[in-house]
This record gives sequence, structure tokens and C-alpha cells, in this order.
Amino acid sequence: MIDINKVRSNFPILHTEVHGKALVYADNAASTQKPQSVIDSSSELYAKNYANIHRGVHQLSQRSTALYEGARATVRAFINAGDVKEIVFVRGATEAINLVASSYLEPVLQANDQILISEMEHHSNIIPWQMLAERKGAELKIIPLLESGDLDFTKLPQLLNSKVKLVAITHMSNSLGTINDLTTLIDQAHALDIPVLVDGAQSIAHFPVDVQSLDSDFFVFSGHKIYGPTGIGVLHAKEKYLENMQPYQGGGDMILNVSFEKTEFNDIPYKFEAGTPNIAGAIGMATALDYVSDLGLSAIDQYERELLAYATEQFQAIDGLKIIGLAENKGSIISFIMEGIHPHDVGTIMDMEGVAVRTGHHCTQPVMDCYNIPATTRVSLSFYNTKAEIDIIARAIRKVKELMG
Amino acid sequence: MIDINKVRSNFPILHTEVHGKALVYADNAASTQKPQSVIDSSSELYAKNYANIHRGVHQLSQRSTALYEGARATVRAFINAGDVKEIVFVRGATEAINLVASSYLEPVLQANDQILISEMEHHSNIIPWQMLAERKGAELKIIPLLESGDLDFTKLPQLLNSKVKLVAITHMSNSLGTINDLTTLIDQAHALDIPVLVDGAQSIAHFPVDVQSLDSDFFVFSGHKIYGPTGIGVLHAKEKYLENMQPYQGGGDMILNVSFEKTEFNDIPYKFEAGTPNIAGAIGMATALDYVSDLGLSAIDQYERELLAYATEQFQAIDGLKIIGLAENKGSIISFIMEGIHPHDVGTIMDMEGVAVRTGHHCTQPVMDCYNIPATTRVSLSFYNTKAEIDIIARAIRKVKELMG
Amino acid sequence: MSELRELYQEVILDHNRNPRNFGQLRPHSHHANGHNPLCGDKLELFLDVVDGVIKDIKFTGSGCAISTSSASLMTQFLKGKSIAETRIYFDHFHDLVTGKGLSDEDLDDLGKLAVFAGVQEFPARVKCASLSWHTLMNALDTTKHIAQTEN
Amino acid sequence: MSELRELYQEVILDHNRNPRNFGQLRPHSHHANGHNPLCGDKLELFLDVVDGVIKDIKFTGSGCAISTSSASLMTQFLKGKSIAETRIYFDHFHDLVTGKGLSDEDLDDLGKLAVFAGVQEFPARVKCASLSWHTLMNALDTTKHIAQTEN
Ligand SMILES: Cc1ncc(COP(=O)(O)O)c(C=O)c1O
Ligand SMILES: Cc1ncc(COP(=O)(O)O)c(C=O)c1O
Repeated sequence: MIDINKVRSNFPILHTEVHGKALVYADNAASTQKPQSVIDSSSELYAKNYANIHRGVHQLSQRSTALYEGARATVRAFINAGDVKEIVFVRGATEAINLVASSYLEPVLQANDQILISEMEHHSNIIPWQMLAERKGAELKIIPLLESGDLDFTKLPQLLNSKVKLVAITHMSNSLGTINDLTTLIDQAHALDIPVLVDGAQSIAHFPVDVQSLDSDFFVFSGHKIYGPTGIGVLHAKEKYLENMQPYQGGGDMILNVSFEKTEFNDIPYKFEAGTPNIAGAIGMATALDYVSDLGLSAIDQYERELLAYATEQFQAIDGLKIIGLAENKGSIISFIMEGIHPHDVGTIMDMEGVAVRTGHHCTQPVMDCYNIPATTRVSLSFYNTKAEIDIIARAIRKVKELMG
Repeated sequence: MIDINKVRSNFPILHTEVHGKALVYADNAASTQKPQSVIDSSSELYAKNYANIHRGVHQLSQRSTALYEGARATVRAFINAGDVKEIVFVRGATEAINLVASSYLEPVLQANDQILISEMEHHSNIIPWQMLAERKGAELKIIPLLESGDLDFTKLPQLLNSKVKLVAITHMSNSLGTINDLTTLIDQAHALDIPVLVDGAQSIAHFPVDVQSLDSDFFVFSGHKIYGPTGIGVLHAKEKYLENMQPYQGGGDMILNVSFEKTEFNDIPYKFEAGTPNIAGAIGMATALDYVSDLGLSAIDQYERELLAYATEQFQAIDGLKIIGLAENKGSIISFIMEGIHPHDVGTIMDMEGVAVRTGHHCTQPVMDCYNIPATTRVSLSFYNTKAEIDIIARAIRKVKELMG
Repeated sequence: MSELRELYQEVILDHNRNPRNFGQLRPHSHHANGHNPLCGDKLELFLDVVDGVIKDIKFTGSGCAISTSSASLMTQFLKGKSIAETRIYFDHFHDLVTGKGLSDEDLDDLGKLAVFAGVQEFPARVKCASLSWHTLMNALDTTKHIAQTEN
Repeated sequence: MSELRELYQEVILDHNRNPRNFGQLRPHSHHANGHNPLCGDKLELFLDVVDGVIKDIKFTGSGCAISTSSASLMTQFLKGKSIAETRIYFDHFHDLVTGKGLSDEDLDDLGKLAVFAGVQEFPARVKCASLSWHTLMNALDTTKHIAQTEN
């Protein structure tokens, strides 16, 4: 059970005002706010324990190293990975996907091979594959999106074949809210020895993820979308892939031995972490994961589903408003359009009411193209939102109609 | 003039103890400590102004965007770049070098071409070029190091020729302290139309850098080495190079338009900043640059040169201690070895005295090979260190001799 | 709500609902596409310039109320004006929406376009208001084909 | 300074200054290189194993006082011991330097190696003390050729 008053008291920004109105923050799919413990984590690191990691014999360096590697252990436990060495720290989901594209897929991809993605992917899970496919003369194949907001998995038998070298698919859509059940897809891909990358940028914050039972080969997410700091994220990859992947960036810490003639690379995961990493970021992200674990992902899931149901009902009652994406299984994201009113105008007017929502294509232009709309207004909710806030949001939408009507 | 008491009061960690002794932090070349203003900068962002940037119409997003782009303007002014669009935010110096390797050099480098670096480079400025040269069948050429700690620039006429496609060289050595005067090198390279990348990871914190008068084509540094947070750094590149470079990573924010058939990339610098960047990191780094600017780089330079002279004198008075690297023009870094005593033992014993120094190869194995030593002990000083601390360090070194003698 | 009423004035809402000079213009002497990637606004602008004077001007596309009404009011305003003048109007319009002080005379010159003064309170919307004007500049400057608002 | 005196005991300093069994062993039946990339310690270990018993054992390389004396004392200790036993000693030695409680009997078995008990107060130095032992395990396990201490 979420103790909403206690939870809200942990997030200082929720008690601020915007344009003289109490802030209603409903832009959580873009980025989440930070609890005090996360904010304090980097202050405390820098005030008491900070130094560069890994290569230092002195106390501060040892403490920072222990905290940084402790963060890796926290991540491992959070997603139930098999081993800490399967956890690579990166800037965010986007970098994790690019890392897999360049260190895993690039060396094995041949002309006429295929990469299978879906029509609801975030640009970050489209462009790296598109750029790579273009360089290699390979082809991007698409699992189509249905009007309902679900993917058309009935097309899988045609799409999955031995030409496919990787499937990259989102766990939860950031513009539609759709949660994809990937069990069958992953089983079928594995039957053909095709690895599957799961984009967990949205799912990670909304329901429990267990990468071993999911059986993803690569799983990526960003710290800033799960109440952690910016500039840090995670690539989880199965050891068998990571071991054989080419190094990513070159630099300090990713090598064992350097001479101008020959360089020996370090073990995983260090081989993929060149240079000084985001030490404070990793530690802050672990603090965020601890916070979320304390609340419990199942409790969060349940609470957010209630919010989603309530908000869906409230919004559907508004004349001329149409929700885009009504899949059976959805996370707490509602995209909508309003007859004759452009989302950009909706966003500005709601902002004046203190309500922060996102408007635009949400980095999913193909989804917009599919529905033949330029943009939507997106309300994305977190466990710190309340039904009272949803009422304020609904009132703000009615104001939009009034003003633009 | 540095007001040392005031300066020290700005850095909370300097007032802590290690093993019951007052901390003497002399590992600044590995990473610097953070003033309170930098620590507060991210707390304040997250408590009052945070949201994801660039795509939001709401207040918080606008504020974060203004702060993030304001940080870019601060960086521009700090290094006197010609235009904010020449400033790309990256994780650190290492990523900046890798970005140039993959987006600039990789597409133009041919078999038998050459990349010119020096024998005093940090691994981060060796391995990316080595990996690329290997992939392309190109050659890595080396400006040799002299016993004095200076580079042998008399070899330049042979080394600089039309086969060279890039020169990548450090502004200041992190293991020897040597400051390289790059004027002639850059002029001669430009005469042959060869661009020069300057690794400013160390120089940036020690003396004023003006990329326009230096005339570097690429200049890189890390925030964490100039009193800023981890996970953020800068690539400065001249517009004419940046405009023509291939995109780096694919993802959100680096595109204008996406469809499965075709993607249009965004303008510089955004083309190189895919995904959610380290927003708090960029803003924190700008706060650090403001702090350093307030002290004044020239004042810092003068103060640190005094420290260096004093420390060199104190250390040279110790029997059996040999300083590695005694170039004319040095920053405040002293590497040394002690007869019959391994640096690792030195480091442990000094740590017990509260003195944080680094021991090892400092990610410059070729330098160690050149001097035929496995490692050194490195004392690296900042404007917040004092002569009294240098006395403590010298005393700690004498204790090492006593104990190991 | 008063700032919002300032922004969404009746004139603007009217031109958003019923944009004037909407459609393609064939043949035309000048043409450009405009695009605001951040909110998806798209604009296509056609001009028929004869002897340095804008004889006709039309646009198509889709966008928010601010960008649509701005394009509509701009086309009305520019018809019959000389190319030389448009660059001055561009500057004045830009000053208007970014809140740089404009002399009474210059404001007078802008006529109905003065309704966009409310935009200055909404920095995020400046790009919407100025998209049609950037597109215009590009159409007249034949070397560029797609206008973007600055990032 | 008492923890430091515990670490740098006279025996350790003596073996650091005058390492025993230092040099190459030719011919040998087993061999491996060890490397601690973090501090640059390098070690080469040679064994002559006959009928499952270590007849001779030598090492070369360079490293800190802890790693050098550990290699020196290890070679002295192991001469004449059976391969089967070494795995048990490895475990006990590891428990010793990481501060996992060791029974009096097991500690007794380690003989002079007990001087390395002081390492447990210096987690950063555990790798130094155990490098020679990791290298030993690799020499005996012919499939691996370069030992590294865990990161
Ligand atoms: C589904 C999805 N994938 C990937 C990303 C990219 O995440 P980041 O910008 O943190 O790299 C996002 C963020 O918007 C997302 O929602
Ligand atoms: C000269 C030099 N170059 C590059 C680097 C790499 O910097 P970072 O680890 O922050 O990427 C360092 C840091 O040690 C350095 O001293």
C-alpha cells in the first residue's frame, strides 16, 4: 500500500508552485522527480567520501569504489540479473542501445540481414538500428501497430526468420502506455537463436522486472526515469553476449595493459566502461532503486493502475477528447487529442493551471504517423500523483476547451 | 590572490578526517573535490526546477532547458569558443575523444594513413586511436618523450607529413605534470591541413585556456577534474568540423524528423547529444566553472606554481627519492619513486597518515615503460592545498622510509 | 488567466479556425517549407513576386493556433508589400514576440500583427509565432529550402 | 601506526628485500604469469611437479612488498607439499587475508604465512597478498595462462 502523504513528503519539488498554482507534475514518462534521499546521496558523497574510483589505494578512493560497485550490486538485485558483471553503467537507455548496436550487432550484421523492431518504438530504439542497417545494407523490419494501441503479434511468423539478427522492442510504450507481453516473442526468437533487446526505459519504474524470467538478452533503462539522477543508466546483457562483444569506447579502466603495439582489454563489465564514469550518478540511481524497492514495485503497480482507471474515466467524459492508445494492458500513461485544438495550445494552457504535461510526438513519430496525427497531449502518472490531481488535470482540460472553443 | 582560508571553507570534504588524521587530499589529477556551490546546484535543481529538457512547453521543462543551455553558454565563455553551437556535452574527456574518433576520423581514415600522438598520452588518448588504426589498417605514430619529461618536438619535421590525418596530444601530462607548448605543433599541422585534438583534461583546471588563440580544432575536458560533478564533460570542436561530422549516437533529440524510411538529423551541437543528457551534470559543471572563474585562472596558476616549487624542494631533500618528470614548464603534479620501495607500499603508508596520493601507472603505461619503472607515487596539488599540507606530505614520505627502511 | 487571454485573443482564434490565404499557389515565384521539430508544426509557403512586390502569397500546413494564425495574418499583411520591406517587418515582428521594446511607430506599422504581443509572456511559443516568418525569409533566400526555428 | 606495523612485519620486509626462490626454473612442469593491472605487479611462477608433489618452485617479477614477500613465503611454504593440499592452503590463505575467521588448527597449518593476517585491515592490499596464490592456481590449471586478481 502506498502511503501517499508520506510519499509526497519525500519529494520536495511536489510542494512548489508554478504560475501561482500548486504544481501538478504529470510528465513522468519524460522524467521523474527525485526523492530527498536521492538528492542527499550525491551531496553526502561529495561532502564525505568522494574520490576517483578503481585505481586508488587511499581511503576516499576505496570508499567511492565500494559505493560505486555497491550500486552495481543494487542494480543486479533490482532486476534479478544473474551476476553483477552483467551490469554495465552507461549514460542512459539511449546509450545502452547504441552500445549494443556498435559492440554487439555491428560486427555480426551482414548485408541483407534484418533487424526487427516495432512501430511503437521510441526514436532511441529506431535510429541506432536504422543508422547501422544503412551502413551495412541491412533491412529494418517492423512489427505493425494496431488501432487499439497493441502490436500485431499475429504477424510474427512472417517477420521472424533466420535473416533477423536482433529483435529490439519496447517493454512499455512511452506515448501509448501499452505494456507488451514479450513472452512468446522472446521464446520464438530464441528458438531461432535470435537475441532480443528489451527497452525497459518506461517499464522499469512501473512494475517488477526480472530479467531472468523475462529471458531478455539485453535490457536497458535510464536512471532519471526511475527517480534517479540524470546522466546514468544501465545495460544488462547476458554474460555470454557481453564476453564476446567488442569493446565500446577506448580509454582508462577498460584495459589491462597498454603499449603502442598491443592493448589487452579488461574483463566485463569494465571493458565497456572507459574513462571516469558517472560515479555520483550510479550511487544516486542505486539510492533511487532502494527507495522504489522500499515502496514495492507491486504496490506501485497497483496504485498506478487505479490512477490510470480513474483518469481514463475522467478524461473520456470530456466532449471532443479522444484517447490515443487503449490497449488492455497499459501503464499509467494517457495520450489524447482534442477536436480542433492543437496539443501545443493545450500544453500552454494547462501549464498556466500548474499542470505539467508533455505535448508533441514524444520521440515516437512513427506512432503519430500511424494514427495520422501530428502530436498528442500526454498525461503520465506516478505513484506520487493523486486522484485529486487528476481532477485538477480534468478541470484544466475543460478550461482549454472554454478558452479555445 | 587566493584567500586560502576562504577557499578551503568552500570545500566540505577538506574538513574531514581519515584514519583519525586530518585529510590531506593530494590526488587532484585523478579527480578534484567539489565546492558547496556545486553540491548545492544539483540539490536546488531537483528541489525546484527539474524536468526533462527541450521538448516541454511547461514551466519546469523550460527552466531546466534554460539552465542546461545556460551551462553551454558558460562553457563557451570559459574557453572562449567562437559559438555555443561548438560546445557538445559528453560524459567526459574519454567520451569526447571517442566521439571524434568515430564521428570525425573514422569516415575519413584510410589504410596506411597515420595518426600522430605522443608518448606521454593518457590511455584515453591512445586506445581510441589504436582501435581505429587497427580497424582501418592505419598507423599510430609517436612523438617521443625525453628523460626530462618534455616531448622531443625536434622530431616533428619527420613525423608531420601528409599521411597524418589527425594529431591528438595532451596539453598537460597527468603523470609528469609537463605542460606542452603546442603553438608550433598546431601551426605546422595546420600548414598541412591536419586538424589537432588537444586533450585538456588536466590543463583546464590549472591555467587559462582560450581555444581560439590556441587554435585547437578539437579540445576536450572532464567536469570532475575542474571541481564539477562526475559524468559530464565537453567536446569543443570548430564549427567547420562539427558541421560535417557524422552523427554519433542515435536517439531522441539528435533528429529533426523520423520515419522508417529516412531520418533527418538535427543541427549541431544537438546532432551529437542523443538521448536525455546529464542535465544536472552540465548545470553543476557550469557552477564549478563559475567558481573557478571567480577565483581567476591566473591567480590559481600563480598559487599552484608556488606550491609546486615548494613541494619540489621539500621532496628533493628526501634521500632516495627521485622525481620523475622535471620539465621547465610544469603544472602542480609531482610523480616520484623511492629506492627499494614500491609505490603501492608508499601509498598505503601515506594513507594511514591521512594523505591521499595516487600510486600506479596513472593510465600512462607508455610513460612508465619509457622510464622503465612499473609505477610512481603521484602528488597532485590544487589551489586548496597549502604549504603546511606539503610539510605533512613530506613527513609522511619520511615515515615510509622509516617503516620500510 | 489574463496572460492567456492576451495570448489567445479573439483575432488569433478566428484566424486559427478560418485561416486566410490557405492553399497552394500555382504558379509561384518563391516557395519554402517550414518545420518546427519540437512541436511538429509544418508549413508550406508560396509567393508570387512581381517587380519586387508580393502580388500573392498563400500557405498550407498544420500547426498550433499561434503558428496557424501567425501565418494567416502574415499573408494578409504582406500582400502588396515590397520584398525590401519584409525584412524590416521580420525584425519588428521578432522584437514584438520576444518582448524587445518596439517604438509606437513601428508597432503601428505592424497593424493587426500587434495581437501577437501576448506571445512575449510565453517564451516557449515564440518559435510558433515566428515559424511563418522564418519560412518567408527562406523562401526569399533561394539557397535554403527548409526553414527551422532556432533550437 | 600499529596497523601498519602489523602489515609490514619484519618477516615481510625481509622477504621483500631478499626474496627466496627468486629466479627462473628450467625445466619445469607448470608455469603461469600473474598480473595485477591496478598496481602494475607482475609475477612469473614456475613449478616442477613430480608424482603430484611440488619438487621445486620459483618466481620472478616485480611488485610491492606485500606481493613480493607473499610469493617468496609461498614458494618456501609449498616446496614438498602435494598438489591436492595446495587448494586447501589457497582457501585458508584467502580466508586469512580477507579476515574470515580461521580455526586455530588451520592457522597453525599455514605456519609462517600467518604474518599476512595484518592484510585484513587493508582491503586494498588483499589483491597484492593473493596474487601469487592466484597465479599458482592458474599454473596448476593448465587451461589459463595469465592470472588476474579479481577486480
Ligand atoms: C521507451 C523509451 N525508450 C528510450 C528512451 C530514451 O531514454 P533516455 O533519453 O533516457 O536515453 C525513452 C525516454 O524517453 C523511452 O521512453
Ligand atoms: C590527460 C588526461 N586525459 C584524459 C583523461 C580521461 O578523463 P576521464 O576519465 O574523465 O574521461 C584523464 C584523466 O585521468 C587525463 O588525465
